[in-house]
Amino acid sequence: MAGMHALANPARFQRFSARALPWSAGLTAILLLVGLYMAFFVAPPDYQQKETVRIMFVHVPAAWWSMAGYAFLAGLGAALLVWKHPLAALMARAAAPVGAAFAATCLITGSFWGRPMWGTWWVWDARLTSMLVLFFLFLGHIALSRAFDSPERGDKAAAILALVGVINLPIIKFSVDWWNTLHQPASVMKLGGTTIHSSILIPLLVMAVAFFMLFVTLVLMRTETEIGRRRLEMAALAAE
Amino acid sequence: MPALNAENLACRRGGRLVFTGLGFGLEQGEALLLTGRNGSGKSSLLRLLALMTPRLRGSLTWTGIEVAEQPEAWRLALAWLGHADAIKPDLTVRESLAGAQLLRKGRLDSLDHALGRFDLTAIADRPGRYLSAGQRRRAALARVMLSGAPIWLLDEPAAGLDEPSRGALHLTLREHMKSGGLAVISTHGDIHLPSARPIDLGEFAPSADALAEDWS
Amino acid sequence: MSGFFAMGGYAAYVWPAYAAALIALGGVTLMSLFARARVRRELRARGLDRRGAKS
Amino acid sequence: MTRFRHLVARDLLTAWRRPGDVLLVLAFFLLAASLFPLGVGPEPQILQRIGPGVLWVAALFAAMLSLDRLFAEDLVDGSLEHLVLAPLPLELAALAKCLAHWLTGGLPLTLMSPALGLLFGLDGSQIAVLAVSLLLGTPSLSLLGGLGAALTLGARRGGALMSLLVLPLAVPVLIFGVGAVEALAGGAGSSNALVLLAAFFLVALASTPWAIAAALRQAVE
Repeated sequence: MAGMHALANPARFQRFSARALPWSAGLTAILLLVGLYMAFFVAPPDYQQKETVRIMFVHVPAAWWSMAGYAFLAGLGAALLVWKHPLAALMARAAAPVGAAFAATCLITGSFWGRPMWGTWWVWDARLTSMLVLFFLFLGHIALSRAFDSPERGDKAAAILALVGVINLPIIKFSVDWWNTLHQPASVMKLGGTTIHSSILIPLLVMAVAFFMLFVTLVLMRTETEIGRRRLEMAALAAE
Repeated sequence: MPALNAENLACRRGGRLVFTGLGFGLEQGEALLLTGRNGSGKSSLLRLLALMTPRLRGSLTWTGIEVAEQPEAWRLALAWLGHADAIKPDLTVRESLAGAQLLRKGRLDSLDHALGRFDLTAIADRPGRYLSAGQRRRAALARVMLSGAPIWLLDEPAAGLDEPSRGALHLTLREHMKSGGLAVISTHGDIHLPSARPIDLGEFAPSADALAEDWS
Repeated sequence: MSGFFAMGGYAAYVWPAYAAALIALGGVTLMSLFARARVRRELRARGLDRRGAKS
Repeated sequence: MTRFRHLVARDLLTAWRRPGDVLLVLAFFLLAASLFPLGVGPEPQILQRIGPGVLWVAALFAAMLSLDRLFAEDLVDGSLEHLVLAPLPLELAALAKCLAHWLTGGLPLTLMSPALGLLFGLDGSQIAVLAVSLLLGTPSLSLLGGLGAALTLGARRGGALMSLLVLPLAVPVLIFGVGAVEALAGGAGSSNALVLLAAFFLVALASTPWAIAAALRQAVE
């Protein structure tokens, strides 16, 4: 395996993740508890949106990390295709479903947030619509990586898709915003007024870090599982 | 340094190490006959030489230069015959062969000699879908002959050929060798060439621990 | 406490939203845990788990 | 350059000898578009309102239809190997295939769109802008579609998977395409939407061929 990166060797990665997982899981739990407490008891209700603004503390971090998650997928794709990084494929396989779950969370919480203001369950708001397309890109990545008999083939095909996807994501976002201005000039989910007051900003940041740690923890754990799966496949192949 | 030199080649396909430590040297006018059981990696080696299947390890040089460094020039020097004949059902034999010429050399030479050699003149204007398997294989061989490429990579060229066609194949191969051409041919014992050296891929099969170290 | 749960009358939106987040994120977490356990059990059964495999 | 022209000519010749394929795409476009009035009702003002959007979505699906044959046949009959081994860059060969796909798919759809515009009671200027937007948009669909076809080569359930991969990426084409026609109603003129369509095409032209080539190389591995 030419071009070995420190963590590239699967066994070395597993030793690292075995040590790191308890810490990141613990940190995630603490941050979530603190964040949720602040979200409900520290942050004041918004003068306009009243209590529904509390949905923001889950909706916004989910949006951030699903977009960052897709960029991460593209980075792993480049690592696999350009530097033949052996772990990138497994980490991408591990990360895609987590990204999709974050995007789904963002979509559902977003529709609940918009519900009181528009009386409809789904709002064709620019950000939600872009997130819906991103969700499809995640599904496409997951489906493509599992659509081949050989997992390596699926990993590489999904990596190419992720790279093209990440180039198109900003264009999709722009086109949806452009489309939104055509049909609904009034912009929708203002983040609780123009300047975000610190009493809202701090809980939001805590929740954001909590969600990030959740993403990291899940990816580390799932990558370990993918390594195990690949090892089982290798053993089965070698035994033939 | 032989014209075509391979050292310590290793190849992995479908997650399995197929062969390792494989080397050979071919001078102009020489042919390599790949033998070995099914799955021993004959096709994989041919595809590796054609830069289709990635090379896990090892070096491959043509006229002293590593082929991966100038893939375009290397591809120009190759004629390829895969399992499938690449004969389009909707194009006639003549159109397929002329197209292959254009794609390879960017110009058109006369097809008649090759058509005659493989007894295709009568069906030259018949669409590919009406050809039998043997006829399609002969058309694919005619394409190789027309390529004028110095190196021929042939995957079981004699498979499915009747006696006269096999004779035409051997004649074409001998001519190619005599004119200083090289060939790597995978075969099941149906190719008999004086200047050909057999190589059994079974000898380069990976040992048990070679497999294990891959995914320690 | 009941005032808290009323969420200023918006309970019907805030709590389902958080429930959805819990289901989606909790779901992927649980699935990951189950998958990890299943693969580990299989690796141990085949004597391939980290302690057993030659590293 | 002769190699590029040869590849395009070869596919056009094949399409010429199998007219059924092109007709199937056009028939699907007509069928998909005519279902909407049956579903929505024949009121002219509704049809005129949803016409551009319906025609664009129908064209999008019709363009997807003919994609599975783009590389799949070459893989099966072995000519994909020769394409990969051809002395011209694989990115150029991929472009040739996408161009041939557009000439036998996107272009006929564009030429047919005025007729369907009448079905929806669109007026002259709407039909004209619709045709121009399709002319500018369908090439991008052939590029993105070519990528979808190459990525799903050898995959199980290739067809449906290809649409799942391509359609999200084609959202901007759909939005700008329909937006161009609808901009007419607002009197703002459809030029900026058409410019955006052309810009998207340039981005697709720059970013897709390398991906198609990489996917094809994997398919012959």
